[in-house]
Amino acid sequence: MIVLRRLLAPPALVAFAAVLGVVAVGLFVVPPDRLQGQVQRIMYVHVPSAWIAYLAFFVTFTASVRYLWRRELGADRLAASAAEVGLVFTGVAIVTGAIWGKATWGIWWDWDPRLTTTALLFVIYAGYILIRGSIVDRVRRARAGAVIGIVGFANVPIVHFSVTWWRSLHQPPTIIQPGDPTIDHLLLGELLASVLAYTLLFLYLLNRRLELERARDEAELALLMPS
Amino acid sequence: MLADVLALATKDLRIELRSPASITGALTLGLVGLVVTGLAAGPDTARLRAIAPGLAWLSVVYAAIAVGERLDRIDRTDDAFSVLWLSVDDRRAIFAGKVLALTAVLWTITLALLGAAVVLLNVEPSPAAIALVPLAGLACLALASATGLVTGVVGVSSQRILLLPVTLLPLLAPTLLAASQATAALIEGRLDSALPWFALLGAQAALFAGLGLLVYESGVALE
Amino acid sequence: MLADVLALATKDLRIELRSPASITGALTLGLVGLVVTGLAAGPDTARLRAIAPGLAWLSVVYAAIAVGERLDRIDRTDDAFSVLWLSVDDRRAIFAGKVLALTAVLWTITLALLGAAVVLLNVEPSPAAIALVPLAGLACLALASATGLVTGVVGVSSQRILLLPVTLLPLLAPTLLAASQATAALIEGRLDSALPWFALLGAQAALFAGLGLLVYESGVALE
Amino acid sequence: MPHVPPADLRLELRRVSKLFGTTVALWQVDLEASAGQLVLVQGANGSGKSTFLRIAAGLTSPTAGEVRWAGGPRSSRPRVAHVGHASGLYDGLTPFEHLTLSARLCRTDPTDALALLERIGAASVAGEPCGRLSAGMRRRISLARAFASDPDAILLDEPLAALDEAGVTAVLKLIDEATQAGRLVVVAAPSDARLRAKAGHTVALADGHVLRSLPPSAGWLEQIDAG
Amino acid sequence: MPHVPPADLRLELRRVSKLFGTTVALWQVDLEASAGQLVLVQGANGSGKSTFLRIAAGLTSPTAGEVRWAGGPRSSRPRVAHVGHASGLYDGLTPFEHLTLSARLCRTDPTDALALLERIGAASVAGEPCGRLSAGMRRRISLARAFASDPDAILLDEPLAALDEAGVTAVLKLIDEATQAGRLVVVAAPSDARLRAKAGHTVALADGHVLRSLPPSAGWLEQIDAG
Ligand code: HEM
Ligand SMILES: Nc1ncnc2c1ncn2[C@@H]1O[C@H](COP(=O)(O)OP(=O)(O)OP(=O)(O)O)[C@@H](O)[C@H]1O
Ligand SMILES: Nc1ncnc2c1ncn2[C@@H]1O[C@H](COP(=O)(O)OP(=O)(O)OP(=O)(O)O)[C@@H](O)[C@H]1O
Ligand SMILES: [Mg+2]
Ligand SMILES: [Mg+2]
Repeated sequence: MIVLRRLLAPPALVAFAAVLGVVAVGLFVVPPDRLQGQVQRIMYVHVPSAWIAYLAFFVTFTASVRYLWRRELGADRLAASAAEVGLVFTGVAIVTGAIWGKATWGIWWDWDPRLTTTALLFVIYAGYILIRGSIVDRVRRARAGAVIGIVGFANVPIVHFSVTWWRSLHQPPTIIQPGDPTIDHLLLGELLASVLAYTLLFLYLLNRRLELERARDEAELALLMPS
Repeated sequence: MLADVLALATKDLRIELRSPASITGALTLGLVGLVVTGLAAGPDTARLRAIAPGLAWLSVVYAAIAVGERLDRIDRTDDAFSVLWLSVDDRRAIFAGKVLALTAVLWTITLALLGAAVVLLNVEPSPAAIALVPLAGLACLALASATGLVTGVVGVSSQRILLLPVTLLPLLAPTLLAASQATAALIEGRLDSALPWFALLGAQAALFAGLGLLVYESGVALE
Repeated sequence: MLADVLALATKDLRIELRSPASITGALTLGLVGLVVTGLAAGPDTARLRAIAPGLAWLSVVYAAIAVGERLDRIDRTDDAFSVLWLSVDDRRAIFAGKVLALTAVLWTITLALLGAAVVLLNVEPSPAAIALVPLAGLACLALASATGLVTGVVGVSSQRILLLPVTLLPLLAPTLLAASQATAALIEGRLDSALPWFALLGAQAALFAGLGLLVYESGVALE
Repeated sequence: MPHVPPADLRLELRRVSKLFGTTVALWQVDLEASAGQLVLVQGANGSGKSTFLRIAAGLTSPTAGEVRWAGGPRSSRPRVAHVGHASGLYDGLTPFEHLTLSARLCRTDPTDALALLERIGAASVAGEPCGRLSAGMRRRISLARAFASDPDAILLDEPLAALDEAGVTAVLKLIDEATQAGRLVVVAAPSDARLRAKAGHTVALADGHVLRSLPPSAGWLEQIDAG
Repeated sequence: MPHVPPADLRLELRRVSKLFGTTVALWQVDLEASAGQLVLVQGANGSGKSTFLRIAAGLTSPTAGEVRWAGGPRSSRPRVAHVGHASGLYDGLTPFEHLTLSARLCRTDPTDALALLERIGAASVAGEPCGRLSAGMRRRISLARAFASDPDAILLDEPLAALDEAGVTAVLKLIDEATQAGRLVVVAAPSDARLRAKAGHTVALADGHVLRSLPPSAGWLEQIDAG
C-alpha cells in the first residue's frame, strides 16, 4: 500500500529528472527520422502529451463516477485536479502538433478529424473548468463537475478513432494497434520511456493540484471547528 | 410517475404555447440561422447542398440550447423549482418531463427545418427519407437529454447563457455529426449506411438520459 | 453626459468581468462556434477557407446576441432599469453606456477570433490586414448598437431569448455580409475594394446608434 | 379526504452549520420539533432565518451537521411544503392551473385546493396569469398552494409580508388549523407580535447562532422581550 | 451640501386611469401633494397602490389622465426616487458600489451615501455582493440608495416589508427627516399603523378607485377606522 502511494506520488526531483532524461535522449541519442529529419523529434513530446491527456481525462471520468456514487469530496478533488492537468497536456499536444504540422504539412492547422476532435476535447474540459468556477456552492460544484466529467469523456475514444473512421492527414495508430508496431525499435523505446517520464510528471502535477484543492476545502472546514 | 411526467411536460408546453411568439420564434430562429449560415457560406448551391444537412442540424443544436435554456428558466425564475422538488414523489419525473417537452418542441422544429432545406436547396429526397422522422426524433431526444442534463447541473447563474453553449456545443458535436451523416445518407437513400449512425444516436440518448435520471434522483439538480 | 456614459459602461464591464467565466466564456463560445460550424460544414479546407470570414463573423454575431442579451438582462433583473431611468439626467446615456460596454467586449472577442481563424485556416494575411482592427471596431459598434436597440425595445419577456435572435439575425445580415466581405478583401490586401464596405458599416452603425439614442430620449425603452 | 400527518412526525436538526464561502449563515443550530407544533424562528435581518428554513426543507444542504425527518411509514419521506421569499409561481400560468398541477403532483383533491383559494381571498383572480397579479396576490397564491398540498410539515418564510389585513387574518387562521390538524409548522419572521402570540416554540437567531430556544411555557414572551 | 428641494414642488394627478388589458388598475384618480408632505396610499392587495406609485414616478404611462410635476427651475424635471417591490439591485455589485454609482449619476456626495448605509444598519455588508444578501438587507440597500440620491420626491412601495425592528425604526426616521427637509414623500402600504400615524394625507384605494382622500386634519385616523 505504502509502495503504491509512493509510486503514485513521485517527488519533484524524480519527475523532472525523468523528463529531462528522455528529452536529452530524444534530442541527442535517437537518430533523426529518414524522411522528416530533426523535426520528427517533436514526437517524443507530442505523442506522450496526447496520451497523458487521455489518461488524465480517464482519471477525471472514474473519479467523477466515484463521486456520484459515493459522494466523497476527495473524489471530486481528484477529478478536478486531473482535468486541469489534462487540459494542460492537451494544450501541449495541440501546440506541438501545430508546430510539427507547420514543418511537415506546411500548415499550422487543418480541418482534419483528429485535429478538430482534439480541439473539441480541449474546449470540453475548458468548459468543465469554467462551469466549476461559476458555481459557489461546494457540493453543487462537485455534482456539476462529475456530470460533465462523465459525459465529456465520451469524446476521448472519438478522438482516438477519428483517424480510422474518417480519411485523415494525421498519422493513423502506429503503436496502439494489434500486431508488431510499425516503427523502429529504438524510436519505440524512446517513445515508451517518454510516456513513462511524462506519466511521472503528470502524477507529480496531479498531486500538487490535489494538495491545493485539499487546502481550499480544509480552509473552509477549519471555519467550522470550534476555536 | 408517468402521470407526473406528463403533467410536468404539459405544464411546460402550455407555458410555451401560451406565449404567442414562442414556437414560431424557435422555428424562425432555426430558419434564419440556416439562411444566414448559408449566406455566410457564400452563394454556391452545389457547395451549399453538400453542407446543408450539417447546417440544418447545427441550427437545431442552437435552437436546442436556446429553447432548453428557456424551458429551464421557466422553473428557475422565482424559484418554482424548489416547489416542484418538494412536490413530486419521484424527482426523476422533473427531468423526464423537461426532456419530453423539449424533445417535442425540437422534433417539430427539426422536421420543419429539414423540409425547408429540401425545398430551398432543390434536393430530390429518396423514399428512404421517410426514416428522417424517427431519426429526427432520436436525435432530438439526445439533444434534449443533454441540454436538460447540463442546464440542470449548471443551475442559475448570470453566466449560464454563455456557459451553456460553451459546454453543450462540443458535447453535442458527436450528435451533430451523427445526425448530419445519417440525414445525408437517408436523403440519398443509403439506408444501410445510416444504420450505424442511428445506433450512435441511440447510445448518446441513452447516456445523456440515463445520467440525467440518475442525477435528479440523487438530488444533484438542486440549488 | 460623457461621465455618465463612462460610469454606466464601467458598471457593466465590472459586473461582466467579476464573473470569472464571463469574457473567457464569450471567447470560447466564439471559438467553439467556429470549430463546430467548421465541423458541420465538413472537412474540406479549401471550402472552409472560402467561407472562413463569413463563419468568423457569424460567430461574432451569435456572441453579440448572447453577450448583448446578458448585458441587458443585468439591468432588467429586479427592475434595476427603473432606478437608472430615474437617476440619469440624460437618458441617452443609458443606451450609450450599454453600447460602449458591448462594443468593448465584442471588439476583444472579434480580434481574438479573427486571429484564431487566420491560424486555424492557414491564411497568409497581407500587411493591409492591420486595417482589420478598425474594421472590427466599426463592425462591432454596428452590432452593439443594433443589439442594444433591439434588446431595449423588446424589453423583458420570457421569449426574449428567442425573439432577440429572430429579430437580430436578419437585421444584422447586411452587417454580417459587409464585415465578411471587407475582411476577405483586407486579408487579400485589396484595400480599395474594402473601402465601400467600410462606408456601409459606418452607415449601419450610425443608423442603429442614432435610432437607439432617439428611442431612449423619447422614453420608448421603458416597460 | 385530507391526509392525516403521522402523529410521530419529528424534525431534528443536530449541530447544523452552513457556510456560504466564508460567511457563516448558521452555526451549530439544534432543534427538535414534532407534529402539531408551531415553531417561530425569529431574528434580525441576515440572522439566518431563511437559510434555516431551506435547510430544514432539504432545499439547501448543510455544510456540517445533520437534518432528520422521522415518523410515518418508513417507505416514504414526509411531505414538506416550503414558501420562501420568492413566490415559486409561473408568470404564464393562472392560480387555478397552479393549484391543479400541484394537486396532481401531490395527489390531493383539486376541489379542496380551489376552496382554499376562496378562503385566502384570491378566488377573484383565479383565472388571471400570475405574472399580472399584484405582490400581495402572488403571495396569497403561493401560500394557498402550500396549504393545499396536504403537507406533513409546512415551512413559511415571512408569511405575512405584503398581505393586507384580510389576508393576514386568513393566513393566521390557516396556520392555526394546520397545527390543530397535527401538521408541524415552522414560521420565520424578523419580529411579529401576531405570530409570537401563537408560537409554541421560539428560536431566536442572531448572526446564525441560536440565542435561545424556548419550549412552550408560560412567561416566554416576557423573557424574549427582556432579553 | 445636500440639495434643497424647491419649496413650490407639487405633484398633481388628474383623473388618472390605468388599464392592463381589461383589468382596471386605477380609475380616475386625483391627487395633489406638495413639498414636505407625507402621503400614504393605502388599500387592499390588488387595489392599485403599486401602479399608482409607478405612474406618479413616470415609470408607467397612464391610459388616460395626466400626471404633472411642477416646481423648481423650469429647465430640469424634479428628481424623483422610487423603490418598488423589486429591489433594483445588481447581484454582482456590492452596496458600496451601488451607492457610489448612484452618487455619480445623481451628482451627490458619495460619503453622504455611505453615512446613510451606516444609519440604515447595512454598513457591515457594504462590501458583499448584493446577490448574497438576505431579503431584509437588500431592502435596506435599495432604501438607502433612494434616500441618498437627494431626491425632490421619494416614492416608496411597502418600505417596511421584510425589515426587522431596527430597520423599521431607521427607515421611519429617514422618512421623517425627508419630509422635514421639504421632500415630498409618498408611501404605499396595505395597512400599517406606524405609517398611518405619521401621514399628513391618506389616499384609500379600493379596486383602483379612490375611496377617500384625506387631507391633514385632526381626527382622520378615526374616520378611516370607522369606514
Ligand atoms: C495541431 C495538430 C495536431 C494535433 C491536435 C494532434 C493530436 C494528436 C493526438 C490527440 C494524438 C493521440 C492519438 C491517439 O493515440 O489516440 C496524436 C498522436 C500522434 N500524432 Fe498528432 N496531432 C497533430 C499533428 C501531428 C503531426 C503534424 C504529426 C506528424 C506528421 C503527428 C503525428 C502523430 C503521431 C505519430 C501520433 C501517434 C499515433 C499513434 O500511434 O496513435 N501529429 N496526435
Ligand atoms: N403588468 C400588469 N399587467 C396586468 N395587470 C396588472 C399589471 N400590474 C398590475 N396589474 C393589475 O392591476 C391591479 C393593481 O395592481 P397593483 O400591483 O397596483 O396592486 P397593489 O395595490 O400594489 O397590490 P399589493 O398590495 O398586492 O402590492 C391588480 O388587479 C393587478 O392584477
Ligand atoms: N446564496 C447565498 N450566498 C452567500 N451568502 C448567503 C446566501 N444566502 C444567504 N447568505 C448569507 O447568509 C446570512 C443569512 O441569510 P438569510 O437569508 O438566512 O437571513 P434572514 O435571517 O432570512 O434575513 P432576512 O430577515 O433579511 O430575510 C446572511 O449573512 C446572508 O448574507
Ligand atoms: Mg430571509
Ligand atoms: Mg403593490
